[in-house]
Amino acid sequence: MATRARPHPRPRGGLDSTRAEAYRGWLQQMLLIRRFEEKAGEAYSLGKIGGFCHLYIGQEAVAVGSLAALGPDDYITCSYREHGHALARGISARAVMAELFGKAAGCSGGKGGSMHLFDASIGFLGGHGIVGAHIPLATGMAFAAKYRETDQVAVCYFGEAAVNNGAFHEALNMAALWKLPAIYICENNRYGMGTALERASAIYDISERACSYDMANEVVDGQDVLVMHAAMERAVQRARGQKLPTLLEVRTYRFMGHSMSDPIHGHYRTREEVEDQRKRDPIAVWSQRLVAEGLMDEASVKTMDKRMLEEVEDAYQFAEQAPEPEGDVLFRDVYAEQ
Amino acid sequence: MATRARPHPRPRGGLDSTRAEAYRGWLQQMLLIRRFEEKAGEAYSLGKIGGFCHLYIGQEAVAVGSLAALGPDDYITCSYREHGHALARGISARAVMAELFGKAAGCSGGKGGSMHLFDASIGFLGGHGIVGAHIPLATGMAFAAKYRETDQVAVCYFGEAAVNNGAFHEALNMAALWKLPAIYICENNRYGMGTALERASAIYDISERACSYDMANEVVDGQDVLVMHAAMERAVQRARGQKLPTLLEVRTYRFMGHSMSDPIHGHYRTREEVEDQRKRDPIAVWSQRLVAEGLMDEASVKTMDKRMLEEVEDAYQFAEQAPEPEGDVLFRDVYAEQ
Amino acid sequence: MPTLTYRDALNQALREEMQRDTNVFLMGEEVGVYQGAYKVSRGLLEEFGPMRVVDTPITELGFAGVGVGAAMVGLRPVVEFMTWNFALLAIDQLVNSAAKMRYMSGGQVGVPAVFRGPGGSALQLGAQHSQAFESWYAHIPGLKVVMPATPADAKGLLKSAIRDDNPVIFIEGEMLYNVKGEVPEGEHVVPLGRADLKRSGGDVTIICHSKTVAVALKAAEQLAAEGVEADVLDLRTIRPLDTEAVLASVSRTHRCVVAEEGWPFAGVGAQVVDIIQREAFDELDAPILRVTAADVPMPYNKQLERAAKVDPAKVIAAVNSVLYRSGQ
Amino acid sequence: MPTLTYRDALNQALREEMQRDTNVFLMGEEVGVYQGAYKVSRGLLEEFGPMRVVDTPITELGFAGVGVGAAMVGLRPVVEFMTWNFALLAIDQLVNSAAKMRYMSGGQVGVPAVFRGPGGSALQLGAQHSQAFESWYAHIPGLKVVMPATPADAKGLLKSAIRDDNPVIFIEGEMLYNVKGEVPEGEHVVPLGRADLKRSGGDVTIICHSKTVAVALKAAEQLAAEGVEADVLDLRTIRPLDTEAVLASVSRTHRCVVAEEGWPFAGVGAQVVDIIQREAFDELDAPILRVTAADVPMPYNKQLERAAKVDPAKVIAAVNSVLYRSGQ
Ligand SMILES: Cc1ncc(C[n+]2csc(CCOP(=O)(O)OP(=O)(O)O)c2C)c(N)n1
Ligand SMILES: Cc1ncc(C[n+]2csc(CCOP(=O)(O)OP(=O)(O)O)c2C)c(N)n1
Ligand SMILES: [Mg+2]
Ligand SMILES: [Mg+2]
Repeated sequence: MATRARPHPRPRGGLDSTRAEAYRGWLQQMLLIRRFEEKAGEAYSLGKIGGFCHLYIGQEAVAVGSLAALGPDDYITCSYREHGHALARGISARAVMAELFGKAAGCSGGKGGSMHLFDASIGFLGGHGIVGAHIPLATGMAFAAKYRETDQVAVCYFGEAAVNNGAFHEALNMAALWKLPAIYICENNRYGMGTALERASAIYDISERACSYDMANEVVDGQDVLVMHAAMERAVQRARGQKLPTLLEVRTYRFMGHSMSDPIHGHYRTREEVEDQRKRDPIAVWSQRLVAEGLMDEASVKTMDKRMLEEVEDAYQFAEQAPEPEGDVLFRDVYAEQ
Repeated sequence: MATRARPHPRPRGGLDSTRAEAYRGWLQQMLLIRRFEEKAGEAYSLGKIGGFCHLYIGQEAVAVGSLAALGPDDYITCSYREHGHALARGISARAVMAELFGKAAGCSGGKGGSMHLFDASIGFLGGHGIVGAHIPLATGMAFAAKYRETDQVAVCYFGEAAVNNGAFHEALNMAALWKLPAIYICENNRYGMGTALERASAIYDISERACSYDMANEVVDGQDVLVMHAAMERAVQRARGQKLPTLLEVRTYRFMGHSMSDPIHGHYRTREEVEDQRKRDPIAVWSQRLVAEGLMDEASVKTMDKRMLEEVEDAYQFAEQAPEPEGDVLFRDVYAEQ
Repeated sequence: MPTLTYRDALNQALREEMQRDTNVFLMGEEVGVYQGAYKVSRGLLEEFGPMRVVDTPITELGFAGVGVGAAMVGLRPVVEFMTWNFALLAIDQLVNSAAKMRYMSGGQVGVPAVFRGPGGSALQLGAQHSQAFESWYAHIPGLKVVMPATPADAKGLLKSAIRDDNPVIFIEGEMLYNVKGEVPEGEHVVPLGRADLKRSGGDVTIICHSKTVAVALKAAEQLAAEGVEADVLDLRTIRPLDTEAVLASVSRTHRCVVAEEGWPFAGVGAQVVDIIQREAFDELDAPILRVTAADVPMPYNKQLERAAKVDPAKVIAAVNSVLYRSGQ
Repeated sequence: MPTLTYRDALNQALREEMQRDTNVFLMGEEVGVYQGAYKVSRGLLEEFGPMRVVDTPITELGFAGVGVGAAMVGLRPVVEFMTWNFALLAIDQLVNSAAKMRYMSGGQVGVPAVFRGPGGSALQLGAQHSQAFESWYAHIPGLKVVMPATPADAKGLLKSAIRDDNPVIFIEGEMLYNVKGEVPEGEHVVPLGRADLKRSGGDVTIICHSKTVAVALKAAEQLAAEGVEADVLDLRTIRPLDTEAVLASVSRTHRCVVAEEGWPFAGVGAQVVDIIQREAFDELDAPILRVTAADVPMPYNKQLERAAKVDPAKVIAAVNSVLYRSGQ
């Protein structure tokens, strides 16, 4: 019998003050991502970043809240909208910005670009550009964890439009069948490019797709980092402890256009809708909560934001001054040098 | 909200005697298929049929019961295990047998073979060899019916192993989303080659996959032609009347090996299981019912069987004597002659 | 004659064919409400409605199959792939269903569908978004492969492709959409299978298609300044290939360079070379040289990307080489 | 030296490599309980258990991706496609993930996986089950493509492929599984990228691979009886191609025929022709001819199928032609 989504009760009551440091860290990460993305957008407009550039503004709580629940050995794969995840996982703003600039100091040596950020040393295994294609990849990493009998978990982030693709379906069936420690995080930001969820999927609740695989699943409020984190902790526990996969449908929203070449609201959504959604800015939600609960004050939030702005500015300067790849680099990395 | 499978109540009480002619016709078709398949197996062993040859023995009630509910303009697509469907749809035994022999008089001109039977004049649109690939094709035919505003229905037959494939998932989502008059008939014979259903699918009840698309669905006893027919009539009604798709999970069993080169029970199932399943031979089930209800007697069943044997023998002789394709036929039909 | 962009020429062809034949419809990702990822379908949803301009989920395999199925029963789908990179997911339907249906059915069931979208690389889109698959599709009997280089050809060839009764792989140049040129109004139909001599020289033949046509023309211009006159032959259709036009030019020039956007191994140019050396062996005064993308996945970095791509300088170098001439 | 079938040679290679390295595992449809659709994996489930011999659902795209993902984190998967025809469904993972991962990640993440299974056509399997895709895979930088023709090469090349740190496309001959030959025991490793002169002649070079090697040898035998001595060069690895061996033989013979199982347009042979005419233009005394499958989807009918396939008579005819010799 398939398990149906039961929304988990929202954590009530006060915050756990022993975790104050972590809570502040989440805000800091979200601010870093926000400021980074704003700067990336600016650099793109100046022609310093090329190709496709998909900003994560509005969705910060998803990457931050979920990645905070992982350990250092876990594996992460993302779609092309992964600047936020890369930063939250701990790739430096310098290395990410340099990659967007195509520089040798970039986290993929300037060969990957915005859509293909990698840092294998911390299990950050891409940035992938084909919608849905990394879902089997993550499943393979979960398979490897099981194969080696480690307690690693493989996490995969993708958009709600990817769940219609066959790759999603084939991968989730195998993960459930083989009981793999995988966590599938569907960032439901309501649109795949210009197509609203309900114009592409026959059902509205993505989490119900888990029924086809008898997989544990939850609908999660992705604008509240605490809620995101709590759901992720349950999923991690299920993966590490019970060796079982989970599908999390995370409801969030993209505040910007699909990519830098897409207007904020095109024909496909209204300005009102975007403005309405912006009222639940995940950064505002969380900073207000921290202030309300006395874990930060307005001034310290401002200071933190300023530090993040500086960190991003530093990354920008670094990226700008970093050297281009040199020599025969065009022909390297095609094959292993054996 | 997704619709869950609710097994439809089995038709109770006596048969509808006004349909006696049709009932006898179903038995005749099942006998034709059975005798045809036996002969095809024999011809294969003699080297008169080459390539892959997948027999339909044990599943006859599915094709016969369901196809009887269709009209002349409807579209049908099948997997490679489609001799039975071709015969039940009305391609002559001669044309099918000649195709298996690779002769010019075959229903695909000898170019298709066992896996690629076609007769476009009666909407029989293949025999397809790639597991799952014809599910989108049938969906396209249903789309065409909707596009042209006809009341045609597109029916697609596939095995239970195909439902794990992405093509199934992508197609059913579109059919439900666009409200297409399609009927997806999953012939669940419990094995895909040597892999039992439960070793390939994370859930046991295939019909539940329909939840992901909020699609109407039923579990059907495929060994009882009457039950099959009744379920199909409901699905046809839903497609023609409401322009809505249906997923039918039909529980059946393959009495022979996967193909002619596969033993009847290999490593993957026991002789006992096969023998047990043979006890619900769909032909015995139906002929006994007809006899019990007085619509036929033992003798007329025997006579009917004998006629079918003769028809198959005639087809065999025809196929054997039919000429090989001639001339430049190798190079024709690659492109349209414009 | 009106001047149009390549994009608008395609749009015009689609509109006119959809007006002409109600069996023609367009489907793909973002073709409707969004007006096309590259705006090729601008205005079509408004004119023809959602049944004829169909936005699909991101399911290349599925909707390509839907297109093939619809074509099998007589509709004439134009299936847009947002780019040909994503069509890798659909390639089973293109090769195993579309290309083989007529043959497998003994001639009964054709697939009059066009599969179209941008191919090749644009600017800094990285390895997964910068690929040229024309040699793959041209390898497959049952498919036709068409690649217009100019707005006029874009219109005329797309019209022919839509009217063709076979599955046509129609690969547009992602970098050509903004290119402008004169485009005849109304019934302008360019037959499939005919190459076009875009420039007539006599000293050397440069064979090219799609984006490399402009590259070859630029190279030819520069060469002309140096006194070398090149034939620039635009293949336009890769399959069926216009062997006659290729041989005619090479028999005149005796020297040949083949340029293409794709990778070298078994590319379109390899086949062109095979044909020429086989059919015009004694005509050749020098080995044929090919100019292709570097044999690497496309890097994101701008300078590396530039180095990986075909450009006029590389074409000129190859021409100089086949002329046993040291360039300037 | 023991005599083994090609099938058992592959089985031996798999077994030995799985014994040697616990990171090596096999996955695919029917590889376990069923012992392999073509019995290549016979006995492996029993020896290595279900975690290392993994039966998959019919989800080529999905399980190829699982293989790539597992390889990205250091396992060494051997992914079996029941046949390469079905791998069309997985080709996005092979091209966009496996081949590009190392490059896109700036060298950080390799994909040491082998994708293997039978390619080409067997007997009367029809259009969808009778295809040779080696030229497609060889087109892609980042992949290696290996195609053994004999049991000894099957073992030695598979071992090398498994030990290679790159994604290797390993295409077996569906009709070769029962072929017998001597196979060295234990550590028998044939390096990738080296062609093998299977017969040494001097009058003409016949270049071939996989199933066409036996065809070429048969042709060579018959030609020898007529006084024509042929070099039969088995490419063994299609990518990287052993250009040196090709040029060495052609420089000796000055005449060349290339045989392959696939279709003509932009096949492997086209690339071989391109290389030879470019690198050994002056060595050639005649145009190179190619022998390929007929340029049609494979028909089911036995006689038509035979007519569509490469056979010794066609190779001999081509040899006669490059020798400007009228055959008997
Ligand atoms: C297979 C494939 N088809 C199409 C595209 C083009 N494309 C890139 S992103 C995108 C929309 C994806 O939407 P979603 O999965 O919801 O993620 P989001 O962008 O909202 O984060 C599309 C259609 C692609 N990259 N890959
Ligand atoms: C994509 C693809 N993968 C593998 C195969 C090989 N194959 C042919 S039939 C089959 C089993 C299919 O089982 P099922 O769908 O249950 O149908 P049944 O044979 O039981 O009627 C397999 C694996 C194929 N034809 N296509
Ligand atoms: Mg989205
Ligand atoms: Mg089955």
